[in-house]
Amino acid sequence: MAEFLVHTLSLPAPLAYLLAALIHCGFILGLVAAGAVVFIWAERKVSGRIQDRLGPTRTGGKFGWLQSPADGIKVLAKEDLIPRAADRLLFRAAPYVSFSSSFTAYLALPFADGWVAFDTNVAVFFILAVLGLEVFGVILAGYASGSKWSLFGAMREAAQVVSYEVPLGICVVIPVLLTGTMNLTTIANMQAGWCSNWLIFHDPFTFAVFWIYATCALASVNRAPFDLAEAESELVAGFMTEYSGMRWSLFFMAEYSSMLLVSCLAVILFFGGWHGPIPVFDWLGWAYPGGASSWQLTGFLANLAGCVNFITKAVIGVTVMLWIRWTLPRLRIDQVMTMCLKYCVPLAAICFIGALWWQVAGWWSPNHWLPLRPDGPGGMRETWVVAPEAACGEVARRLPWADSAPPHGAARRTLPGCGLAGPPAGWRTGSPAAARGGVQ
Amino acid sequence: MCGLLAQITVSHYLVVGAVLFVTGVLCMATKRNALGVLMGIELLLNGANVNFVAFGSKLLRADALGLDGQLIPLFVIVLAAAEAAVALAIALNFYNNHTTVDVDKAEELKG
Amino acid sequence: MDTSLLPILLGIAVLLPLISFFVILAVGRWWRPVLGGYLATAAIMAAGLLSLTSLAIWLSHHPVGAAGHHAADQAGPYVGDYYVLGQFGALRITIGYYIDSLTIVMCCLITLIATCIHVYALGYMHEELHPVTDHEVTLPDGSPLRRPGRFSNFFQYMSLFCFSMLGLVLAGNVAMVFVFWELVGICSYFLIGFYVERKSASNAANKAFIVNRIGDFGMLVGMMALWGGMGTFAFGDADLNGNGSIERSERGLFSLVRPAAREHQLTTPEGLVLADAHEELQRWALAHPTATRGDFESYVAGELDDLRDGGPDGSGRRYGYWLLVLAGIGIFCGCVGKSAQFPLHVWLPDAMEGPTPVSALVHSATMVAAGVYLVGRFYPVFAPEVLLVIAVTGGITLFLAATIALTATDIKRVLAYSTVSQLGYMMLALGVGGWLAGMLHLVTHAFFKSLLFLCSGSVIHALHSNEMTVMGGLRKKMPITAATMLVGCLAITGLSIPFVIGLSGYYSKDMILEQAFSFARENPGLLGDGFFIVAAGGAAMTAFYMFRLWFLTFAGEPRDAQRYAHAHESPRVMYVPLIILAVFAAGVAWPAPFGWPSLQGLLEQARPAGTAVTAVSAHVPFVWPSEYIAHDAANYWSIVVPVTWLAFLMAVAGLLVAVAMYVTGQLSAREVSRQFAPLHRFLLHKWWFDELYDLLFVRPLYVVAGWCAAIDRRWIDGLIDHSARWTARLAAWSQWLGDHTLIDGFVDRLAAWTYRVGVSLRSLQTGSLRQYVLFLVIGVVAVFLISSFL
Amino acid sequence: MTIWAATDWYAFFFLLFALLACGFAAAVLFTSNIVRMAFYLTLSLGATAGLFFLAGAEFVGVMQLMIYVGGTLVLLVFGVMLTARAPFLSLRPRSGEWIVSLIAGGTLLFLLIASAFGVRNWRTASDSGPLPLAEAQTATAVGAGLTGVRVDRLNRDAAGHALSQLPHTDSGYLLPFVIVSVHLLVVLVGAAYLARAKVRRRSATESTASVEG
Repeated sequence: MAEFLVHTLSLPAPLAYLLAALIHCGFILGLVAAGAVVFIWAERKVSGRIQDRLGPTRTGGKFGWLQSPADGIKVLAKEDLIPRAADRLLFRAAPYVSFSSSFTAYLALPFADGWVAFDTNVAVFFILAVLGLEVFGVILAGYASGSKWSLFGAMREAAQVVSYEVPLGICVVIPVLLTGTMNLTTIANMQAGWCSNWLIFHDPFTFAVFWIYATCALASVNRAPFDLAEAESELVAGFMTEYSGMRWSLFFMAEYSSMLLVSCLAVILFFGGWHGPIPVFDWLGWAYPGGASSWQLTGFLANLAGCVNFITKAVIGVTVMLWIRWTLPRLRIDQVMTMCLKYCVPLAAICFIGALWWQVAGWWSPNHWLPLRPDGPGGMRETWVVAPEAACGEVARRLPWADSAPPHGAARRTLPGCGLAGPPAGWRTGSPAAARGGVQ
Repeated sequence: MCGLLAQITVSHYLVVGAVLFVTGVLCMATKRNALGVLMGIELLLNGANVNFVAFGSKLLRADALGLDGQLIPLFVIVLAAAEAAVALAIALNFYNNHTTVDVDKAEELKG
Repeated sequence: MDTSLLPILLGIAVLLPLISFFVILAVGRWWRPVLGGYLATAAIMAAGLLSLTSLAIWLSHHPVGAAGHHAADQAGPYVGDYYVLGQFGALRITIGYYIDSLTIVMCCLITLIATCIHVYALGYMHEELHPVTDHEVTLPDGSPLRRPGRFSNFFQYMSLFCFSMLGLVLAGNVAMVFVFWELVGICSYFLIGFYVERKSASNAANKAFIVNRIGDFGMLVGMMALWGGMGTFAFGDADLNGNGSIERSERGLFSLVRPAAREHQLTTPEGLVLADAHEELQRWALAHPTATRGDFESYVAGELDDLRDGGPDGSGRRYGYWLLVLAGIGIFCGCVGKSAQFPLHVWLPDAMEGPTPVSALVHSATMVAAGVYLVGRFYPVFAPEVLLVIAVTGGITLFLAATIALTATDIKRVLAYSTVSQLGYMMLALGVGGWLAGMLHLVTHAFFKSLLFLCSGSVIHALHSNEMTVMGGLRKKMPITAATMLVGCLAITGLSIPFVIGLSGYYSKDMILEQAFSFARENPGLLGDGFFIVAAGGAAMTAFYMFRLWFLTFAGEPRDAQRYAHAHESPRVMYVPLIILAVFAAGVAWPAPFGWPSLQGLLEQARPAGTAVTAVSAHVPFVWPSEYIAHDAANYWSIVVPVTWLAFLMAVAGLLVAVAMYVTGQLSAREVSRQFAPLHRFLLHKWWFDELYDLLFVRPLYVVAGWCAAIDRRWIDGLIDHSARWTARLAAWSQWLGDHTLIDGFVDRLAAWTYRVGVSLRSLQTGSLRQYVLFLVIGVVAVFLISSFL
Repeated sequence: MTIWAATDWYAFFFLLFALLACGFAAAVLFTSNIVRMAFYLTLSLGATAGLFFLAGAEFVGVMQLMIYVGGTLVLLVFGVMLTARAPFLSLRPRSGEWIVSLIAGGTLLFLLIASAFGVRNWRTASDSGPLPLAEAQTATAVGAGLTGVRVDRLNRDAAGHALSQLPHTDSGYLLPFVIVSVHLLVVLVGAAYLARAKVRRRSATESTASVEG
């Protein structure tokens, strides 16, 4: 984007950077806000349907489209209360911490090939880390409210999130392991082609681990049945008890945006990102060919469709979350902990080892059906190769499974997005993508 | 901005590191709350990390330290986490025994 | 009007106060006392007008460049004699004048401040108009002392002082300088002891006088050395016989020490060389019995340079150099006494016993500054070694006085120590080669310090107490005083908008710091860096104690409701001078726009020839960088910018600590003083200097006297009937010495020492985590310092 | 437009993050409320992570965010649980200690900064002109370094292709990595053991000794 501004509009580079950054932030903010609005409405409708009600019907048209904008106006108009016992500074700061962290995570999230604000190599890690910061605001809110309900809620949230980050991390590491990169764009691009190329179908362990991921993600964004932090029936509203008006709605936006975020992550890690079940644009040849660095209309259209595709999958994920919320009853804190420490962590670990084993053994996987192109994604999943052949040989010699010859020929042993020479020209991530989309 | 920092060099990073380091030391020296002392240590290690990263950054200097400049901070961070865990355990233990976290109360070994 | 008027105008200006003195002396007894005050004020005012006139004349003949250094600016002095007292061979004692821009600036300064203070005193001393009841003096019958008012006497002394001070700056030769030097001394003696009935006052007066004698002794030595070496007292060259050329006999001190022939470099004068080398000359004379006087003189002429510079390669002994150093140090001794430098600083704080106008005029603005002025005047004569001594003295004084001022609670004593500290600044500046910096600070300091003293005077006048512990919250009662004093504080602190504008102190203090910095740059090492560090730290301390004073006095809540209730703003006759002085304190050092004459440029004209270049000593490994270096555009980023920021930050730091302690109260002064109790006591007792001197000098004197008396008595009673007692005493003594003291004493002492060492080491082990951390830091810093300095 | 041409975002962001880090560190220092301290500390650490990103050490930066800030989170929880009570919220040192420490620290800071600008090689900028905001591709290299391959020290031939074996001096960080992981495990177990609620003092002190020793 910046290069586009510089070369096409011939703006001075710093201004171009500024504009590019602003545009990206604008897009993301719009997405988050719109997402929150839509999901709040959807939540009401879904819950209504599930409980055999209608949900909002009047405000704005038949389906109550304008319900959540109306809510928003109401919330904005509400008085902004700060309890006397509160720690005013932290009380004010907490919602912003929470919201800004869940918003920041989007920076590293690619919406299509190269459509990413911050095309970093550690995107997965980055998103996890920043998502972990969200709980921080919650705890601050709980402490600063100076009310015991809030404190209880915050403590629960802390315990829950801190413990659930462990299995979540392991689950996320598995796709990283299989693709050999933490660059989300690369991960997604490796699943190009038919839906058989999606990582969830890589082997039974990945299939299993996706569900663990779903559970842990649900817990780490503390949605029901893990929403103990704001358990209405026990703690009045948990950490949000003392909040009202704008700050309260900030918390809500943070919750919904992080829901969307985790499902986006799931889509990229397991469901091929913007690569649909059917590789339409690859047939049409519209998708950016490897190594193409200039802006093309066809490529743009392909990305656009990919973006729509991607968001659709994500929204489906969110809908499932809503569905779960109105289906399952809330757990007790001890059950939550048991769930995490006694089931999720061991299972995730087992899946980790299993996927690793499957990968090293190079057994058959659905991904080997219908590879998109001869050196297709199947060939791209050699994690042990760090770069030029020499290093590869070196590592192979050092690693315990060195003698078991990997199935794919050395010719396929190049891994994109690795630390040294950058992505090889033959593959369509890395610098061209950055040239097309990244701020930098 | 342009006049002040025409070109960021290692020295600028070192200054930030120095400030963090000294702040950490001062935290350790002035906080009576054991957790405050811990935070001082965190700041201090952080300042050291900044120096490592600055020395290791190829962006700042062609003849940089290289990968070591990033690997050592990794170890520092991990060990800092471990240290924080142990220190917190000790603080908790101290709290159990003395019902306070005032480090000035921990002077049984006073000469 | 041409420059030939200058001596006449200034001469009249000097004489006017003397006239008023004599008039008051003669007829003051029969006048209404207030008339004496009016007369003195009128006289000094007239003198001020004359000085300003002469300044105008000077400027019209020697246009001043913009502020900054241009060697071309230096305008030669006007030298001459009013009257020749007598000529004894080579010794020619005259009433001479030596007028350059420094002289004129000093005259204007003195008369201006003195005028303000006279006017102020008219109001301040009003109670002396009527019979006074001095409650601080109780007669034997317990009733307070009642005495007639001394209004006119006060102004009589003030006039005498003004006369002596003006004479001192105008003086054209060392002898006159010494005479006026002693005159200002005696005036200060009178004025300190103005309330002579108070024991403290008379003691203070004696102390001041005696301490000054010590310094003046050194000064006499220096004068003798100078005269012995050069045979003249005059400063400048004067064409005595009017033949249009300057012969050897008509040379003044400065041109003898820095002859133009040697590019004004410091040169041991011929006289000193020969006086020191007379043995060699005699040897030559004995070796050549047949030599005529002509041969001898030609030999001397030939050998002179080798003797002076230690042979052709400069390796041999430099004859006469040590005499020059001796002379310089002697002169400087006088300055040490007069401007209260360490170790003779003890008299100034006690001198605050005098009335406040006196403190303002004599003991802050002019007389104590006379020492600095003299150092500046004799600057060309000082050898590098002497400069080093001056710098060290100044640095010590600056630090010592500043620390003491941190804890003093008597408002006038705080100001007194601040004065000492500022004088230390000036000495330091001169010592590290900053002639202009020192002189500029002298001028600016005179303004803001007199302002500060007058403000404190009006506070004292309102509260009838010097103790800051009973003040507070006065800004509501006396807004004008508060405002003007705030101006003074800001000025002395040197606070400013860096690089944009500041009050006068900002310019002078920064100039000093820059010079110290460039000195430290040239001479890395403990001493070189020490000067700069001390100066910078002093800036912080200055800010702290000045604002401590202001806050304690004017801010916060009144601490003594009853005094506060009676407090009131001073009458107009007292606060108008305050405002005038405040204006000067703010703006006197501003670099004037549109090439108007700026103070810096004016003073630069008086820079002694040959002092503008980097000086190197042959004996001590130091380099005195030229003052221009610090202001060279090339060094702007490497010297001016960092130093200015450092000074600014230091001042702000001090200010913030003061605010935290006395306004917002994050730091409680009581806690601090309790925690550093030993240090606090140490400072409160002024480093135990008085006690130390008492122990070192006074007691021994008593002891010696006692001995004499005892011996006398013993001899009057015969020895015979005492001899037995002597023997017994000897035996007892030997037993005491040999047995108890030596044997037992040694063992016990050893045990005690061991124990004490153990205890003291044990106290290191505080068991406090945080102190260990501190020890760590201090250790690291120490390692840094050691590794960088050694 | 000239102002834009003159703008150096790298410097800008560096300045921003540096000021945030230092400012919040100072806030940590000058706050006495433990929870606020933790809050400021987190912000300071986060800003430092930003500095790491700027310096091209993304992986370190993210580690910083994840571990350090996570650790601080735990700190915060403990702080709330232990000391969010009135007497502990105001554990203030005495003013004298403030002054002494500030003087000592100030001197140390002065020395450090002086030495930071002391070395020409550090003071002089990299010849690559204004620094790019671009990310450095380090994640994989770091991972390889931890598994024992110093991919930045591969000895290459003239054409830039790496030769088959690595010099033994650059054998990476495999061993330290393993040691640290084991150490971490031990520490966590020990901490859990140490921190569990005690009934009697003696056992507490013993266990302290055992773990520390």
